[in-house]
Amino acid sequence: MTTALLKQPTQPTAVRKPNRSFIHGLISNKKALTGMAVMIIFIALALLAPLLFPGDPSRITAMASLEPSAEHWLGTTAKGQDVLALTVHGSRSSLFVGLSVGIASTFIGILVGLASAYFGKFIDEALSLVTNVFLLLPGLPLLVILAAFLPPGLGTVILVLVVTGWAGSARVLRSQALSIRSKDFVAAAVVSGERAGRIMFREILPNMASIVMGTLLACVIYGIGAQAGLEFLGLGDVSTVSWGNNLFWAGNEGALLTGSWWVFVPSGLCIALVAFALALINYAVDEVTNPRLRKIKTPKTTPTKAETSAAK
Amino acid sequence: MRFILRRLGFYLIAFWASITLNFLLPRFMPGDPVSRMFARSQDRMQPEQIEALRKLLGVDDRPIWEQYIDYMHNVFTGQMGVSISRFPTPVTEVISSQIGWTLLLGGTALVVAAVVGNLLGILAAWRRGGAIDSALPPVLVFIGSFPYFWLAMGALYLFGVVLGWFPIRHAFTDGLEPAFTWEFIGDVGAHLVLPALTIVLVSIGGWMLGMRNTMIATNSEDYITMAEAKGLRPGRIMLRYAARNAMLPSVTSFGMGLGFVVGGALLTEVVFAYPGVGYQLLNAVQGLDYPLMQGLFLTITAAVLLANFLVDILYVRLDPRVRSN
Amino acid sequence: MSHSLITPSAVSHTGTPALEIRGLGKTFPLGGLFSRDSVRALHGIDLTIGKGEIVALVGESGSGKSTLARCVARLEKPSSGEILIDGVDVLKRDRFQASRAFRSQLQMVFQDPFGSLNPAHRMDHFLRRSLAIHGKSGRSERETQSRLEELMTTVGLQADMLNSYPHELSGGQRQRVAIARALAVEPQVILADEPTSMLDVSVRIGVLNLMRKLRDEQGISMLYITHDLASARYLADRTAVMFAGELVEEGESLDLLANPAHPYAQLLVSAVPDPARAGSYDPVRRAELRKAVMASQHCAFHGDPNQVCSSEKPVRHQVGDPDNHHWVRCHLYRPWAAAGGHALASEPLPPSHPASNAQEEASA
Amino acid sequence: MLLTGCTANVSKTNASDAGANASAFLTIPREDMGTFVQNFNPFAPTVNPMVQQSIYESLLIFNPAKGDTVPWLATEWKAAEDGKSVTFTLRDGVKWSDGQPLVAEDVAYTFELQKKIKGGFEYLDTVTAEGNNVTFNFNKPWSPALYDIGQLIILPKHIWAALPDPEKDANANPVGTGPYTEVDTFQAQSFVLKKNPNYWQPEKQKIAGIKMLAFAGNDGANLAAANGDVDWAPQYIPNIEKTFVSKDKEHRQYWFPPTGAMINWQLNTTKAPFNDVDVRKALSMAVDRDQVTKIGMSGYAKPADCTGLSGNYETWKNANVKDNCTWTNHDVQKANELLDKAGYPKGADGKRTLKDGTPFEFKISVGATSSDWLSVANVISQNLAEVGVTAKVESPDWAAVVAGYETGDFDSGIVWSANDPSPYKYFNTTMGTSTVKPVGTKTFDNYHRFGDAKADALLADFAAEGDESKQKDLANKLQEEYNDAAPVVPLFSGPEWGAFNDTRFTGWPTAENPYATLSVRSPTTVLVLTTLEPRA
Amino acid sequence: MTISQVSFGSHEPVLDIKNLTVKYIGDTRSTTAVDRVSFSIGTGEVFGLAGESGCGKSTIANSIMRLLKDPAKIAGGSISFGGKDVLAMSPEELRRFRWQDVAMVFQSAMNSLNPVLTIGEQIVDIFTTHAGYSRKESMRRAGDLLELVRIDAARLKSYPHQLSGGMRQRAVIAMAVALKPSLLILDEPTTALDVVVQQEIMAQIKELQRELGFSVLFITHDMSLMVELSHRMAVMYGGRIVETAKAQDVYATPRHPYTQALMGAFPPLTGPRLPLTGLPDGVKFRNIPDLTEAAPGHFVAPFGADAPVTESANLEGAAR
Ligand SMILES: Nc1ncnc2c1ncn2[C@@H]1O[C@H](COP(=O)(O)OP(=O)(O)OP(=O)(O)O)[C@@H](O)[C@H]1O
Ligand SMILES: Nc1ncnc2c1ncn2[C@@H]1O[C@H](COP(=O)(O)OP(=O)(O)OP(=O)(O)O)[C@@H](O)[C@H]1O
Ligand SMILES: [Mg+2]
Ligand SMILES: [Mg+2]
Repeated sequence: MTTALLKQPTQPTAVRKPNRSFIHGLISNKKALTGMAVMIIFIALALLAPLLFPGDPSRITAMASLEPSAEHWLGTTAKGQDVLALTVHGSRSSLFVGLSVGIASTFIGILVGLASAYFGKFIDEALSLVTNVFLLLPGLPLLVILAAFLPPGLGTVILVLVVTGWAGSARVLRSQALSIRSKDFVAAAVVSGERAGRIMFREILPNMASIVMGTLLACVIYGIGAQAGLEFLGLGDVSTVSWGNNLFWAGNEGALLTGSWWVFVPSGLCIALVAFALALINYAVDEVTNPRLRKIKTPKTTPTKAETSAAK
Repeated sequence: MRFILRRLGFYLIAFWASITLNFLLPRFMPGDPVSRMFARSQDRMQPEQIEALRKLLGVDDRPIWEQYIDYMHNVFTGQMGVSISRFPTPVTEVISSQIGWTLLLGGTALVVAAVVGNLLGILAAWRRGGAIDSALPPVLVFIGSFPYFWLAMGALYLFGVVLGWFPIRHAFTDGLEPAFTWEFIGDVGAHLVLPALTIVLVSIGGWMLGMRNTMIATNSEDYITMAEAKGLRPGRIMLRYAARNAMLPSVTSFGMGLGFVVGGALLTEVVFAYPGVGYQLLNAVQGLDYPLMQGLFLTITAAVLLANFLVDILYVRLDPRVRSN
Repeated sequence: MSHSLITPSAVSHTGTPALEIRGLGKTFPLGGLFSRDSVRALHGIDLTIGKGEIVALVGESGSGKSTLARCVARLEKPSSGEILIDGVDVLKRDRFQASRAFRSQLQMVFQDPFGSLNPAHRMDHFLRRSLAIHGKSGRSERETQSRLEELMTTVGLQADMLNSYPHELSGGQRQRVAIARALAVEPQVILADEPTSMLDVSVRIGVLNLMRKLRDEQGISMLYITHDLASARYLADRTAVMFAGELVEEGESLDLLANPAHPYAQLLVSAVPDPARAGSYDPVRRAELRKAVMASQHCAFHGDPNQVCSSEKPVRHQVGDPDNHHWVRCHLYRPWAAAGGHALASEPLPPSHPASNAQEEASA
Repeated sequence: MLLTGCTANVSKTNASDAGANASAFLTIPREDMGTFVQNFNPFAPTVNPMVQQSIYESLLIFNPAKGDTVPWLATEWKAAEDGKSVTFTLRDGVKWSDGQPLVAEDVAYTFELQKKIKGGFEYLDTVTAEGNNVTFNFNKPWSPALYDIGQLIILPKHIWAALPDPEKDANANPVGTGPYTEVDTFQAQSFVLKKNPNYWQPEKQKIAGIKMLAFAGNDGANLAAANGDVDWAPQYIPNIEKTFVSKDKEHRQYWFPPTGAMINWQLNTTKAPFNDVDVRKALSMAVDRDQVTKIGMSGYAKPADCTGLSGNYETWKNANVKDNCTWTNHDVQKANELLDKAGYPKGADGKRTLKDGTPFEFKISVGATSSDWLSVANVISQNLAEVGVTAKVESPDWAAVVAGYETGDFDSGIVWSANDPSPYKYFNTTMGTSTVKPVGTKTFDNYHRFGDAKADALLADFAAEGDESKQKDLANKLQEEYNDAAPVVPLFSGPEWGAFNDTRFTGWPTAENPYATLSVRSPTTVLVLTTLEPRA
Repeated sequence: MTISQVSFGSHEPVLDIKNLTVKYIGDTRSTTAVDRVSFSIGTGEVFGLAGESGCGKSTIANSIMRLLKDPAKIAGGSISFGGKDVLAMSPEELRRFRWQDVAMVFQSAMNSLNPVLTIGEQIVDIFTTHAGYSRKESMRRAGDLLELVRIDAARLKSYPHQLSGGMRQRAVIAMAVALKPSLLILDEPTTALDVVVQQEIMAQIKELQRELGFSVLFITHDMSLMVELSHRMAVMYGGRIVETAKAQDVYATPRHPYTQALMGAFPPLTGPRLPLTGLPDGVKFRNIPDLTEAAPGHFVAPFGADAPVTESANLEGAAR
């Protein structure tokens, strides 16, 4: 046998854009798939709600407090509204608020994080101070106060949630941006004469894709949960149909006291399912970007146990 | 020491920012406390009475900056004024009779969730792919996805009403005199179980996964390999080497977590009729009871900031690296 | 490549130097906004690089080599001093931010080829941007493309690699792209901060050879920063030795490494592993040198009529043949090692230690 | 589990355990106070429970359930011929809980203090105490004064006069004439009031004391009621048959006499088209009050009739008007006809337009926290859609809603109305010109800003008339006027919620024995407290 | 095949590795990081292992102490230490074997100290676990150890970050010799250090080795350093050993083109400047055959440009 001395252009083994492999990783991740499937179902329901249940879902259509039946799959409320219609329509506002809050907070987070990390010094000190102050302010009490202060409506809910929610994402994104900022390729871009904006958005941002996504998902979860909390306290816009409001009304009508679990359960479960689905995707993102976190196959019991790895 | 001073400076600024925010917010709200009260009092008052009430409650018409200076002065001298909705009880009295319960509930829940969650995280990461690692996280994340109040209501009805295992309201049996007796403490404990449990359930998943992930990252640090190479006993490596380092981020989250737990406790208190400040805050907001609202927000913020400061000090104790910095 | 002796390029020391650094200083603030503590990373650096000259900067870790490069590249703001390119003080010219004109005159190659290429972009992007920013791209796409391909060939890479991402290339290939990127703007000076230290041993020499080729063929001046004295000797015309933020010795490379004058330079040279003089380590000599570095009692150049030795004011003594432009800083003068100082300071002086005794105790 | 013992210890005791009942406290939840503070000051804007019911007492008690008046601290009273004064004779032997006797000066001082701190009583000139009698002199003939004065709780002068700032005193250990005055085991979550040792009718203090529990909302209070942990449940309980009564049919009852205030749907009559009486009537006819009460009020309220008077005024009602109501009955067809006729045509899309061609659209404002009224507004909005009118329910915070009401910047809204023993105030605030303020100027009672000259004259006569039968005549005429003008759209009589569990205590008021209502916040509450007795 | 050992010290090998193969099992494909590697180290011998980054040096070191973590799997071969089969040890045996018999200074020794424990505590851990000394006694010994590497015993109370890189490195070396192991593995112990410090540390190791007589497995990619220090060395490429001989022989006459490239990467400090060539970019050796003896005690893997290229067999091997 002889050694082959080869002079050849390195043939890239995987001609894949890193981002694409990230997406590929997500698609082949079971958690992500489950999460995305659930989300797709909910988004489809939200979009199709006006077709599935035309008209005003809070219309009184039947006898009050009917148990689930063929006609009303999830029964009716104490007022005689169809719970299924309320739940399906509720997804619209809840998802809308969640997504808006998520996108807006993440966006602010990106701006603050990138500016902090890129410009550093005074700008960073000032921005992180503001961020940390917002982070430390007890969220819900502030929410309660803010919600009471602004006129009701989805806009208010979104605004309030963004005001209290952006800081978390800014902090995460800042620390990530900071670590990328200190990478040589940013310095290299500066040396080659790139302008600040371009460096922030073209050089730093693309390398934060997964963390941006993680933050976005976390913010969406926060948005949905906090909206529900606010509305449950009656601080949302009571005239809209959303999961939080459904629960508010369920509480008001003593759904649990009367044993009408079907009024109480669906909206809560929906919130949990959506949050769970998003959390699953989020963990999948973590796993894809950090392979160490992946589930490990329990090693097969091979005869030479010693072979596997260092014994703990 | 420098680190601590720096943090202290930060907390002072944070405190100033939050009390200013707290001052400004209610003053931009529409309506005033009297008309708000009036709205809820079934139209029994005469216009003159309303005016009298306005005077009585000292609804302030001075320019905002004058009020601000006054307010700052009051905050630093500990005068938070008189509650409007609970007139003429001083705000400090209203708060002091209740904040303890909120702290007890929030604190217990936070400590239990953090301790148990972190322990589970440590075990899960240490036995990758084991039972704890594969079964618990999805379950806890799912439970954690429910809103606080929903879980609280569910638990209240299931364990309190249907099964009757736990008391369903208040912090202790009505009529008991608070005292440092075992009976009273046991009673308080029994009343604490359900509300705290619901908060713990919602938040424990986050702790566990956070710890698990840092622990996994820590496990691949060189000093862990080194510890293994040194032939140390596995338990010692897990606790003294891996967990000891992995818990550092958790310590920071712990301080941050307090803010969230106060929020979670607020919702939970409403459900369990727990006599904390949660419902009081809601009431104050709805009654435009500025002094009370400000007092509560201030107290909560101060508590959170103080807790964070203590956590920072703890952090310095735990991480020698920041000490010399 | 012929197996002839490599001769340093004939550098004219007369014309305007490509890069001249005068009295450059840099202090880093320590702690937060309100803290007045600082580290002095650089102090009074004077360094000149002629056109088409390669100057090596060597020194221990933390001596401020990278800081110097970053200050000159204006990634950090120098605290004092002047940077002249082609005789123009660029710090005065563009006071707040480096101008593109400056960027097109001076480029930098970073130590870590894994970190200096953004993993999100293809090779094509790096070169294209460099061309575009400095108006060097062709009038047509064709022209640009051919310019890109030319660049790739210059640094010894195939043109088809333009379409690959950084992670698909080996370290050496990446570093070549980084060099091509610097070349794209046709700079006058390239600062190379340890360009080979992260590369696999087997390809290091290739990159050094490439740098030499660029100097020879395109007349680019370079500042080659390294802690590897052997490679400095191999590549650079002149070598400057840095210690605790100051230059202590400078001279023609071969001459300096053969006859280091400053105790620190001597220490450095003696520490380089070289199988040819295996077993050269002499603890006693080492201890003396260390002591000399840390606390010299006398200067070897005492009595220099032109430069009177002084422990306060740094003075330069000429060493050997004036053609070698070899000078050394007075030994009495010791740089002000701030904030933790340098590695040497924290190492204990090796005493003539009876190591065996301790061992016996330990095993007892 | 061992813990069970803590949950509901006392109240779940066996019904036959008479001894335990005798020493048990009457347990009452308070659903809108998450916590208590030890503040028994009656001038506080939010007064602690039972302050005005069991600690302090008034001169007389009007019982709306029966329509009669019970002499209390006063044994009798007499209005002067000219209607410009009234004299109360105090009961003998009444003592404050600290043992001091109740004297006429206490009454006089109470009114002085009340006027000073809270204002009101602007018709009151002087109060003179003379032996056992207290005479109230007015600056004009003013018949509504009797109940105004008679139902005000009386404070001990010897205590209050000594305070520098009476309105700012927490009054932590109140001294009153009521049956249960002694504050005990005060906690944020509960407190107990024990027997007044010097009560003037000790034979009626049959229960050991009252225990109030704090709840942060109906839910908790309802749960306590359903669980049998409380004896009296005065809060709103949804689906009460199922959630409360069915758990123990033998002992649990509820009674919702419609004696609360009339709940009106007020239309801003300064705005078109609400300045058109036909529109008001048509809109009123479009409202299905049965549905409103059933869905909005869980069927606990009684739909209004066109007298506008709530069940509180059953004896005042003009039978003629009441029996011939038109515009308060649900009649979509008539409503449509009326609107067509009035000039608000239906377009092709089934939606009506105003006279200026704009769509017939407006808002119904309700405070966000009043979920029951929100439901009411939602039902109304649905009802109106059937007559081609679009009503949008708006639910900002109450303060914002009320701010709009006060300045006249609103379309329509749902509001309480005055609920006095006499209907004077109700009509005065719905139709009296004197209460109308121009838009932009704040008003606190006639939000809808409707004034009627004819009603003004009747109201003036009424105020000056001391004789009840003559007052009734005037009231009849006022009702006719109301029926014609439809100043507001009356929806339903607010019910006085009330439910009880007689496992431990008996003697509750019921529809058969309406000696009081089941409210715990009304003047009649003390009647219940002095009637209940432990189950033997 | 086995290589007849030319040991420097005693002829009794301390460590004997035969045909060791280690794979990293990936999601999609597996990498053979170490491919049929055999060598042995005699008592008191310093054995150098050189090679480019990623050729499997650390993997071998970790295999010896069985420290490989999860995706890694020892797929074949044997490791015997003083006659004991390392791969067959029970966890408890393994625990005792570690550090008492073989100790290791890690590639990134700077990071191999627990940042939140003092140096003293970390040394004491070794004594209390393996030797069963009391804490006080352990602490005393820890102080002695530090002095052995010329660090003031007062530094026992220091945390790692309070020491300079060189001191940390010394502390780790001190820990490594604490139990007087028979074999010390040094995995690039000085890469992150300054040349001056590096040299002093290497000298110190040499001194310790002379005194304590342990064998050393010395891993580096710095050929100059390796030649200076080792008695015998092996050059690795892509998971295989391509050349092994006495260090001076490799220095004087490198035979394999890769070894030559490695030697060429370190220009001399003396003599004229001669142009050197490294390994051109993109050049890869594949299907490296087993070693043959080119000169006495000098084994080289055969190579030749004329040989047919077979792509299939070991394509995955050491692909990076
Ligand atoms: N951003 C900074 N803030 C504070 N101090 C700094 C900063 N950057 C560098 N220093 C300090 O300046 C000194 C010089 O560092 P520099 O990185 O220039 O050294 P170097 O010679 O390049 O070292 P190496 O060979 O390790 O790359 C060091 O003491 C370092 O701690
Ligand atoms: N955890 C891992 N998962 C997959 N592959 C790995 C892992 N660790 C190492 N490898 C692969 O194993 C091969 C050998 O790695 P090893 O760390 O032994 O190299 P090395 O010779 O020590 O390199 P260096 O000089 O950089 O330390 C490399 O090709 C590397 O890619
Ligand atoms: Mg550097
Ligand atoms: Mg290695």
